[in-house]
Amino acid sequence: MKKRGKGVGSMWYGIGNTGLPNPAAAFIEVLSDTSVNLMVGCADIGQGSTTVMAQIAAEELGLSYENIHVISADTMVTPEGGASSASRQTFISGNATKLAARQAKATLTEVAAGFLNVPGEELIFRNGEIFSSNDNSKKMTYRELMAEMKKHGRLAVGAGAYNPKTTYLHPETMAGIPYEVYSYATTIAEVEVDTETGEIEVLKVVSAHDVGLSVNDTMVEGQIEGGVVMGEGFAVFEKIECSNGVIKNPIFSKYLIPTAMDVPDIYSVVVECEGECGPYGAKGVGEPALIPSIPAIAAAVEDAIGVRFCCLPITPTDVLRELGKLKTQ
Amino acid sequence: MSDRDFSVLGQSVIRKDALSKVLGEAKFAADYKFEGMLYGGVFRSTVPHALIKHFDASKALALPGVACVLTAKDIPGKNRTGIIIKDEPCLVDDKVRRVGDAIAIVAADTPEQVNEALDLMEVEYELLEPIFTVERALEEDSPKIHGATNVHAKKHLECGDVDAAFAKCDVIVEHTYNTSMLTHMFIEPDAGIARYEDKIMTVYCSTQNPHYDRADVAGVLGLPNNQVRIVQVTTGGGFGGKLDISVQCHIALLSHFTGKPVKMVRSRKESTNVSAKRHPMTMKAKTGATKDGKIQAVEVYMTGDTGAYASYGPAVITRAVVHCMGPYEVPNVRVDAVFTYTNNPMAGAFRGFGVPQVAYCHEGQMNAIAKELNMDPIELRLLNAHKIGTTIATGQVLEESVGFKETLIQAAAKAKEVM
Amino acid sequence: MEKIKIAFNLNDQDVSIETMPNKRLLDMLREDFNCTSVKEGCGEGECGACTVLRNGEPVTSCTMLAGQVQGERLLTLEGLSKNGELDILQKTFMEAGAVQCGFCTPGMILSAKALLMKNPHPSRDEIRRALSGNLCRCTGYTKIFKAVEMAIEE
Amino acid sequence: MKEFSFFSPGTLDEALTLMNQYKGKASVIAGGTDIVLELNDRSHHPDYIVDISKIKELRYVKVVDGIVRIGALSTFTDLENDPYLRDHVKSLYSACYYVGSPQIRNLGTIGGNVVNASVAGDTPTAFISLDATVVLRSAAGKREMKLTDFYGGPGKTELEKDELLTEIYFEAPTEQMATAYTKLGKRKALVIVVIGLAVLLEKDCNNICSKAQVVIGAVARYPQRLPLIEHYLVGKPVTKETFDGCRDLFSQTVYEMIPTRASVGYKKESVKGVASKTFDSILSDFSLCGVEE
Repeated sequence: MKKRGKGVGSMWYGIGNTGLPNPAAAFIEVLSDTSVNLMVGCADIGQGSTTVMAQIAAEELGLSYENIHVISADTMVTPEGGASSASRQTFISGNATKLAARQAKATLTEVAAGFLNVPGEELIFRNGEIFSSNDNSKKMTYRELMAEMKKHGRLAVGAGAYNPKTTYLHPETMAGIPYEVYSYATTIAEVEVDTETGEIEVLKVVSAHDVGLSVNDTMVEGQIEGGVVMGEGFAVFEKIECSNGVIKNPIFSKYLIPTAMDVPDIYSVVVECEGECGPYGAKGVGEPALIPSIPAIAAAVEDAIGVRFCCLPITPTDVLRELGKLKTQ
Repeated sequence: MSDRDFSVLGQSVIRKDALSKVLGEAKFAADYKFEGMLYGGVFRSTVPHALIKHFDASKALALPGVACVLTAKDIPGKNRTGIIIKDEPCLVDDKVRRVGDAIAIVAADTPEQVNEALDLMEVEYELLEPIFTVERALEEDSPKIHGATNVHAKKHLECGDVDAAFAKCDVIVEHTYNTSMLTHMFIEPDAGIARYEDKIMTVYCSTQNPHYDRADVAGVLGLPNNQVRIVQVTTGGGFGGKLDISVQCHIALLSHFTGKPVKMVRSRKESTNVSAKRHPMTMKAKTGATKDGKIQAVEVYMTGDTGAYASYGPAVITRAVVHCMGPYEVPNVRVDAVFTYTNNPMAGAFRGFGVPQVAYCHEGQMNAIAKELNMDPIELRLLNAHKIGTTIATGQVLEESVGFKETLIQAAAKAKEVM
Repeated sequence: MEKIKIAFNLNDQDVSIETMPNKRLLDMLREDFNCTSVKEGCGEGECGACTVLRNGEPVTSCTMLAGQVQGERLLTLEGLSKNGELDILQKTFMEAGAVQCGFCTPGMILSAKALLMKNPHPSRDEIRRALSGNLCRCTGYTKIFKAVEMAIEE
Repeated sequence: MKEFSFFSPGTLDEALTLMNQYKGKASVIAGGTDIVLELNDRSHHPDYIVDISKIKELRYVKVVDGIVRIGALSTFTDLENDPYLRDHVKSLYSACYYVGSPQIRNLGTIGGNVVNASVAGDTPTAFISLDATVVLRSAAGKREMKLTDFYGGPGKTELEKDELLTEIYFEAPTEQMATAYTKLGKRKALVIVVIGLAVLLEKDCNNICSKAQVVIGAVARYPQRLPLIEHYLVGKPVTKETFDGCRDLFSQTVYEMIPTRASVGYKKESVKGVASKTFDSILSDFSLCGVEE
């Protein structure tokens, strides 16, 4: 018989290393033709940090995304970025990028203010133009600004570094500030369990993530979908079999990860939330994407067949055992 | 939602790396070729815990095409690497601590010659008692894997008066949760290529952690940090599994000794066998609430097996302890955690650093409480959820960007629509 | 060991090579023809990163010997775009966000291409099955399905 | 990969000559999905490789005089795409449909699947349920044997070192027959079979089972006919109730096959579900044919 069940799982996740300094830095230069070189230490391993940094730099400078060329993770060229881990890069390297851009923009602002004859605070940099927030007619293009910079012998360069505001944790009680900010998420999963064979099918997963600000919806969804499927693996497929220190299943044919046939229909919900500490409020989603799907799927299996499981992954054998079907002959 | 009007943020622009990837032009580490390059390989232990009595590479060295075989004594700098604690030898010197420890490295003209050379290397072990469980590791008479204790890390978190709070609870649930050792299975196995470029040791590799790699390569070669350049090339996924050193130190050493570029590409099997794993954890949890559903106290005892080397173990235990009560206002918390060394595969970073494990535990507890109280699990969470002004167990007051309730509300709404 | 001569069609060009027989198709394509879009993820025909199209059908090049392609037509990702014009799937993979780390991407696009050549209007289930030999650990496949569906609509 | 000489004969005769010439020193490669892995990790290092994948004459599916003949070099995809098999030999069609992945189905051959005799092979289970015969050829001649006998001996198979398996054939199922194959695996694709169950059932005009060939794969070393189940079915009405009645017999049979194996608990229990799915398919096929009473 096939039985369906639903389950919910939530999580919180502190962004960056726990109660430790973990800074990252960025260098930026706006070139005379308005193209930009951005150098960040942050390694893009497929999660898309290079794109995120380019979007943040473009927003801060008021240029388009296409203007920004990112050089990343080359220790002879880029400053320290720390690890691409702990869902920290959008928050920390993103803040560093924003600070670097802001420093370059300070020089640009000074020159533009002189040229347009308005106070610097009034100036808005947007879509390749610089204009006064009080008087739209007072404006110049970025190209004009760069020509003006050249005339004055000024260079639009910036360096930024960011270290999240945390404290070391007390060695006995762990009191302190472990992280500057947290991401939150809730996942609801629906599964179908075959009570005769123990097979578990994850049918649908809704996963809602508070990411602060979504820098790029498609990429955030991509993280969530990938996380849900890895969570499915965690909950119902994956396990390293180790015997006497030897891994028995180090290959894809023996360590089973979900295939295109196994994945549920996934509904990503991107939740935004006001905050100042991240770049424009952005937090992290890389690891949060994975986490709540695990308890949600486990809870859905429990809901379907009415028994509790104490171990992950939940295998078909476990299902039949908990249903009382594996009593010895 | 922010009221700022952005021009670039929030837009689903096409990734910077998308075009080169859909064209197949993106160069991953294994795709690099340098003139005159050699291939490298690693001779690894097949036993979990042993002293090396004798190692003989003379037959391997006699093979045509073999440029060099290096062991620990050839290392010019420090023979210890490791993300947080430098406890892992680049090449085994004192003893073998796990199956897959690197004993020697070889460089040769072709991958086939590398394999033949590895087949011809001979090692004689003096076996030591291995430890495969946390329980055995904690016993007084167990052999010690590093130093004087097998306790790799121990943490205690406490706030409020847990015992008094439990005494006042209307409902208490207690369960033990176990999670398994897992592996990342990034699709690209670890790879890299190293050579001196203008006297700078330059390592092109698949990594999540280039600046850390730089320090470890410099340390092993005995060079200042600025004489080593790590270039992260297109990297085929990591999920935490490419934070530790993989091939970097080995290819740098081989290139240093041969004066030629050296490339190493791990097989899937080698990659999985020696990269860090997710810590298997056991969590014994007790959660108490009043009958109106307010969580009053949480107590957790957790153990984890960090395997032969620390890797990111210290980060995993700390993060797991901080997060193990979940995103809920819990005034009274007591957590104790112990991670031990064993002779199992090394456990380290894997997407979530212990939080996926503890989330299984705290959410299992929340669902159990909801069931006991016959409450909707979403309602129970909303009732206890973090909000602005919440004080968490470490004493931190949450001041901004706490969107938890919104995720509960929106997830429930979407689920109602589609399920 | 005697060298063998292999003549085949690679990405619409007739090619031939004299080579040692003890290499896999994967190695020959990568080393002798510089088709490095053909990736090795597992070496056991499981992950599909080394997928190429043989006479229009996806095959894993890590489970074939080089000599087995004598007289066959092979397509690797290098041969998919014509005269600088991207294939529709290359465009939709970019637009849908179907690419993350990119290691599975060449094989994934080729499997999708083989599907669309045979079945221009596949259902979601047919897409899933056609891609079931290509493992992806980053995307959760969902945006990849979407990319293929976008290519159908075009 | 160690060194070897490589031959790629274009005809069966050439191949058999090579097999004779290098008897015992040559390995055959067809799809290559298994052997290339062994060559690459050097666990297998023959002096000669005979690639038979270019022998076009061994790639066919045809029905001649009530016999279904399948050339050994037909791929899983070939069989899956064959309309006759899809409509009339569902067990074999399903066994091919669920193999590995598109890539493996495009490469892997039926002959290779049968000769490799992998515990977890899908098609041998289906073939045995069809009571198939294999044709073995060598330079010296040709011999035939039932697939059950092919797997019967003490070696891996009865295949001699100079022989090639060239064809598998079986009697075409009649209108009064239905076949089905169910694969239980740990996920939905790229999966090794945990239990494979193939059934051929014939019923008479009174809806009574007149013939039953039931084969279980991935339990014992080779797929096994289950005579107790077959005996139980024959003579009983072809109904859900009859099939439900043998679920425990399946369980008991599996238990007796592997009483000490760690997986016995799960397999003896889940086989009931596998049996139900298989018989549901048989029943639905019969009702589609319009021969339901």
